Amino acid sequence: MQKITREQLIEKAVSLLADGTVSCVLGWSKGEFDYDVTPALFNNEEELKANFVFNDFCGVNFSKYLISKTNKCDGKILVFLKPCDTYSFNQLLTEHRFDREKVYAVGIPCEGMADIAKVKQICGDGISSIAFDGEKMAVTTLYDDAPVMISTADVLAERCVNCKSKKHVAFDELMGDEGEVIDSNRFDEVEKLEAMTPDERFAFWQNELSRCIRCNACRDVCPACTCEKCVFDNPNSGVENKSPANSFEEKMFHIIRAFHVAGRCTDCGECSRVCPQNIPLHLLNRKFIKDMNEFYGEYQAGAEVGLRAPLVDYTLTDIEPGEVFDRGDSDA
Amino acid sequence: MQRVGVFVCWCGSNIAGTVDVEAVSEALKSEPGVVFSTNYQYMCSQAGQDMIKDAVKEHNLTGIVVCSCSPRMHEATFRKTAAAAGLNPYMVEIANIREQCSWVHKDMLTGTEKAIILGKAAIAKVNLNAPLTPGESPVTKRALVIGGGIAGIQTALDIADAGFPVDIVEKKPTIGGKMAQLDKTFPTLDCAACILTPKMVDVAQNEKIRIFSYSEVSEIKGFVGNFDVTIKKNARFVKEDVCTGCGACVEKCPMKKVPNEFNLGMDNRRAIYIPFAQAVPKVATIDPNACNMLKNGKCGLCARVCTAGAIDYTQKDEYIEEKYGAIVVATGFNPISMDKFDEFAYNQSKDVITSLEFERLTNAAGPTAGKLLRPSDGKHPHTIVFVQCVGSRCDACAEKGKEYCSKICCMYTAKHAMLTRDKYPDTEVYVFYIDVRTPGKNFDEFYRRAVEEYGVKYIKGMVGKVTPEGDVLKVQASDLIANKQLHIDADLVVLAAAIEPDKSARPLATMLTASMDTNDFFTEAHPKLRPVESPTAGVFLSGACQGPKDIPETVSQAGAAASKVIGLLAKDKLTGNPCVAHSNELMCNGCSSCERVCPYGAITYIDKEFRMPDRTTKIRRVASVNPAVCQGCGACTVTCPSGAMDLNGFANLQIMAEVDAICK
Amino acid sequence: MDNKEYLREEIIRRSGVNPSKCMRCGKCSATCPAYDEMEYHPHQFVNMVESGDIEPLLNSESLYKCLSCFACIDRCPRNVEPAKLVEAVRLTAIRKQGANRMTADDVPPIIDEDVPPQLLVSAFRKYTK
Amino acid sequence: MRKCSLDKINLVFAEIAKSSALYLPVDQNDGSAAYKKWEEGTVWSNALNTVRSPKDFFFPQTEDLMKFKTSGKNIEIIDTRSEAEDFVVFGVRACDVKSFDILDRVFLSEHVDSFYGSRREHGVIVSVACTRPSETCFCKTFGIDPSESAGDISAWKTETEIFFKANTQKGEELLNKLSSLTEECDETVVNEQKAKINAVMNKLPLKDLNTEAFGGGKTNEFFNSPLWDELSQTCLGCGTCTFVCPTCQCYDIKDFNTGNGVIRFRCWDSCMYSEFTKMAHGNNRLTQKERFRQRFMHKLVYYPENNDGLFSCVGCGRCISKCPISMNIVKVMKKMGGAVNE
Amino acid sequence: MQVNEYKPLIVAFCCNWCSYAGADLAGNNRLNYPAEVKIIRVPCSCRVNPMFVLRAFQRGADGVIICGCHPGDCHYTSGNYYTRRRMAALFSMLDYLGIEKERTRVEWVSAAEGAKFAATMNDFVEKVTALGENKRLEDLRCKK
Repeated sequence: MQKITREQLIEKAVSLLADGTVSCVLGWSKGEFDYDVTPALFNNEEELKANFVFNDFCGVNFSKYLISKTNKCDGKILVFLKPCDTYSFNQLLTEHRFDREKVYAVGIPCEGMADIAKVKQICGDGISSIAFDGEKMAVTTLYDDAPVMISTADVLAERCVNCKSKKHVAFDELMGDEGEVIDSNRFDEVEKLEAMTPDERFAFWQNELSRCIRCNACRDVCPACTCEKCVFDNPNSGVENKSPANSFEEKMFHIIRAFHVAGRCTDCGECSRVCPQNIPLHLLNRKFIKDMNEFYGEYQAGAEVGLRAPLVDYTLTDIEPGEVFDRGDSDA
Repeated sequence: MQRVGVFVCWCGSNIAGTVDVEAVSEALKSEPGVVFSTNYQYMCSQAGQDMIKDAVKEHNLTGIVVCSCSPRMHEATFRKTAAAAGLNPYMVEIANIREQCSWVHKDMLTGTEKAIILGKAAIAKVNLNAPLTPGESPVTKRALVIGGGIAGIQTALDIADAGFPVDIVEKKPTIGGKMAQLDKTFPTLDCAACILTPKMVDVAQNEKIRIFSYSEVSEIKGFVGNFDVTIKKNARFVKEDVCTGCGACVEKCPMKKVPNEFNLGMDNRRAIYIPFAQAVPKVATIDPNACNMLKNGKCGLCARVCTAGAIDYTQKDEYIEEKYGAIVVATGFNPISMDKFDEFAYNQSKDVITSLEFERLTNAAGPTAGKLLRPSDGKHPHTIVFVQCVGSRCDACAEKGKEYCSKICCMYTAKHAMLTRDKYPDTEVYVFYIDVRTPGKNFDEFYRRAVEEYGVKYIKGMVGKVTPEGDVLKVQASDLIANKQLHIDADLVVLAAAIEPDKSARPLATMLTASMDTNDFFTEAHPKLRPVESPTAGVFLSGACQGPKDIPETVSQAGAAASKVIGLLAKDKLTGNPCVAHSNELMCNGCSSCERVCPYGAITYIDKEFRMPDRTTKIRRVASVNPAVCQGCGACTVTCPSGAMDLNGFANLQIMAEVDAICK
Repeated sequence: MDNKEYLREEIIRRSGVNPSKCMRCGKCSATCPAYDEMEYHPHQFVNMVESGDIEPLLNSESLYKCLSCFACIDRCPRNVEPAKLVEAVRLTAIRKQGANRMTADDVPPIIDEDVPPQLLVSAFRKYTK
Repeated sequence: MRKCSLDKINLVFAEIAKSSALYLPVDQNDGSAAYKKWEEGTVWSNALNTVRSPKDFFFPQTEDLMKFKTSGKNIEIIDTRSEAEDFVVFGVRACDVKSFDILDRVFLSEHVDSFYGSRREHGVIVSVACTRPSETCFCKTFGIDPSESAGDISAWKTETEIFFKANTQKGEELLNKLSSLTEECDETVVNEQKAKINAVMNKLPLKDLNTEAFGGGKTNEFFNSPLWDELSQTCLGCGTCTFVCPTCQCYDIKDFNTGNGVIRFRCWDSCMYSEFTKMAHGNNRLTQKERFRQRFMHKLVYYPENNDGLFSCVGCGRCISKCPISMNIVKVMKKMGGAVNE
Repeated sequence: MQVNEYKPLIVAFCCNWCSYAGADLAGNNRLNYPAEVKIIRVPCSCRVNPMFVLRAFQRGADGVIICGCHPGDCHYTSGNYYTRRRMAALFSMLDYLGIEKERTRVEWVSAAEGAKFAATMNDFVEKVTALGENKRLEDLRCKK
């Protein structure tokens, strides 16, 4: 259950629309069910009252939309940012991807977002309604008469279980109280993999990546993937490819994608959220983050605007490429 | 697809010995794009080159592959050949089948196989080559020297000698820099003024040289050959062109108690002043913080006494814009602050001084007119303790001083000690040292003389504490060789303070996009082979701004920098290397990654209007590379995630084609 | 690892000091107020630890002459921190069975109006494990 | 109609696997199910819905069409076509079965796609009636009866037993192979089962969704509707919906240079991609709105127009559960359909 | 004996100013190294895009080595520092995906180090030969 309510957010949005601070609102719009939330632009109070929602399923990171929407919308655009979204927000500003002047950012607290797949694993398919109630949610299905009570904590999305920060690093206005940066266990999974033998690791990734259908959802949702034209879509790039024709191209795509966002990825977890095949893509990005932290010192992309990412920086005494492996093993 | 001609060289038996050249030229015939393939004893010979030219005409080739020695050897040669045959020189690729094939492999079979593969790679590449024409940019035949110390002066004189106009920008009211404050110079002991002031006069009289004194560089735009520089001329409230430097105003000025920075505050000057007798330009300057007239409109004496009518209280800062072809940085050094070294009681006692202050004390033009007297009571000191390495060679985390050796302290301390003993044989002189470093012509001899002839007491060890007690300084030090703790009652303690780059260097480096090391010394383009050039084309380094230096070294480096500048200004046009990066604006999203890795600051961003698919227009920030500045390393091409950045001559597709051909 | 080598490593580990950074300037000894009391002076301390002659140090009175005023630490241009070495050696010494420099019984006789109690306490702490 | 006890189901699989490859939904570690080749020990998933639809068996994501072998300047052309092996797809939902009709009309009408055709010939589909429809199901909207699936063999699953009914020649043959494991029976249990399912169907949240508003000839009505802007405004332009869709059949033909030859292959394409149907003159759908519109216009208007009113959606609900931003055909139909769906 | 039969394919990216010259020097001094090593000249090691490395493996290379000037000696002052970071990250990732780490390497070879170049190549070829064919990053379509 979120600390901040739908009503509070609508009130805020309405007042900002009213006093002309903003001319439209980027928010969550209710769907067919209680969990399928669609990001949408709201232009007035009516639309907000009718369709705006805020609940445990509002995981969408709006930052990337600002690139296109700031051009669409004349006047400022109001965007609600969860703590993790603010990092993407800053990173995009660092890369001059949208005009800060055209955005009014309201930071909102986040208690962690739920993963509907986890809910379904508990109560099965056929959900007819979900009622939020304190730390629990009451899930009614077509098949049981009584609603199943599920504690929100048990169905938190992976990225929220390992939330890295409840602190807003960018906002014009903050609703609720400010949180802190959390030292999460987000690298445990990576360490587990590092501890495996190369063969085990290979088998693991072979199995995961073989499921990839190259729908590009991970790329298209990623706030770091904002290229005007992706190399994989560009026939002249020499690496264009449209489908995972074989295990090499599966790897090629995911290695290069992870490398291109390395040092720019804020670990917002959208890639893993949207993957229809549930490939743990965050484990690739986190490997890069973990490595860079260990090689070149702690670095959190998006923590401030204008930070210099590890891969566009250097010191005279950096670790040699040959030394990185043994390190990995010894960590194990 | 090109019409490629392949030319396999035997290089006598150098190649033909282990590579079946016949087989190679035969095999490569059937490669896509190849319309002609042959081999010959010496391709680089006149006959060989003619063979190529004829083939180009006969088969109207558009691309040439020469399988021969290393491109580092003859690429240039064959490019000329191509040009002579009317081809673009950059349509030539070399397959290195000598150094990297015939010479390293023993048997014919492997050698031939590999040669064929290398040939295929070269063909695959040349098929994707595009004609390249080096960009040309004009050269503004005027140089800017930033800093008017001995380094700047020497550089300016040398450049002017070659007939090019030079401007010197000096932030002090006069040029001369640190050397002007020195008394004598080691190891020859000739007086600094005697050798420096004539040079200063030369500068003043050289019609090729303009001096902007009391000025700073406020903005630098442009690139090698074409810098646009804005110089801020601070208001000195005296018309330079009118003032005769007679000094009458200085005589009359009632504000007598302004610390004299030229003598490091050991005596006072007036509110209107001329730093020293031989100042260039010899023009008075009003210190706005001291002058009553400027502060509250009362006084105006100087204006009244100035017969030339040079005083102008209304003068404003002036901005001058000028174009330059080359910029020399000569911002020099300063002794570090002693504030962090309480143990030496520098701030408690006037009789604890830095070596530079000592220079002034012994200088005939100094506060004591050259007599060595204690700043506190003007008495003659009988025991003097010199402390070396104050703030030099410190541990990085000590944060008190610098990690590097300041290089000049050993020698000037020896000089001071020697001169003192020479002038005042009755003084006891101790020098506490960690190491004495005297590499350099006649340096060690000089130091030995101080010890042997002049009886200076050199003690291996450091001073730990200086405590002023009455009119003596209790010096507590250790003598490591005797393994004793010494207690000396000294009258004067002289600290050999470490030197650091001038504070103005850092912002300047940013303006120049020139790189600096962690100590704020400018880094050179190559530590061994390009010691006076900065990595940024058209920017050169002179003197201590690049690292601690003594005068002879500074002067020789100044000359070297000048010769580089002359070499640049002598050209009418700069023909760049055409193998430079370029960004595809349609794909660039202006993320700035490339700008951050560019070692030359060759990448800037422009707002460009694009027609969007939905028929609207959108203004986007895109990277643009200045071909005159780009050196073609390719760092940007890999940083660019969208592949919008690519490198002429080494394009992504070309290198991939080579990879493919090799892995076939 | 022989005992000498072991001791050296141990001292370096405990003190967290890297004696090889020492440049032999002797500033530590120059600042040391207890210099004359000492048989081994701070700079020798550093030197001896580096060369591994810990034994003589362990048995030396110097250990207890160091006032821990940390002047040497403050002044050392190389951040070698000699006092930490002295401290480390002292600990090694008094941690030996019955090697306490001072026992509770030794305290009463030296109690004296003019001596501030803190001094006794700190001295007791310093000389006892 | 024949039946067999569920504890004997693995024997059935083994029997089928003897003569031809057998694919069926298997639970994956991530909680979803996917079609896998059956081998001893493989367990048939209870979940009927798979992330990837069974269309892959007839229209795989990538397949080679031909090869060119190059050596020097010579090119040799290699035909990669080969007759498909027999195979059985077991446990296909009614909606997915329906999707094959939709694909057939594309691939098997003039000109016949021999790659697809050969797989259709050699594939036997054992469809299974739904036991636990999901909230995302809306097959009824397209007149599909999940209790009456129309594979070569229709099957019904109860707690204890599974019932088979052959609908085609191919089905007969396969069922005969299983005669030793199955026994003849009447339809009473099956009818009860059907009733159960239909009861659930009437409780589904999307039960009232209907297609009245759509169909051939409605192009002008919808094409310029302002609603498309709103619907498509946050579409990411990824291909998830099209790739999980059992009826999306667009593909691209590309050449892959292997260094010593060229492989001409086809792979799924998505109308959501900016490069989709790019031609010499460039793209003909320049904005995401146009691409978005294309997908739904195709399913709801163009396709029915050319296929006697048959919609190219079967209500399987995959796009509903997989779209990163939860925008889907149901939302489109409700917005566009207006009153009829409110 | 099969191991000896098998000849790996090595792609070496050499920076024009140091390593490529180093390779030339190896030639001048007639220092042998296996013919399996094929050199591609790049202006600076920082020109080597991870895509090139993967491309080489895709097309059938068994090992990829990148050679550049020693840190501090880069002709372009900082290029090889970026190479060092990029490749450290990339190699670590490949290792993380279970690709044999011996297949990739970065070496700093100066123009004066002909001997080092030859030695490096001998050693690298030996290590890769021991590993055998590259199976984990291969693209079967590119096999003959």
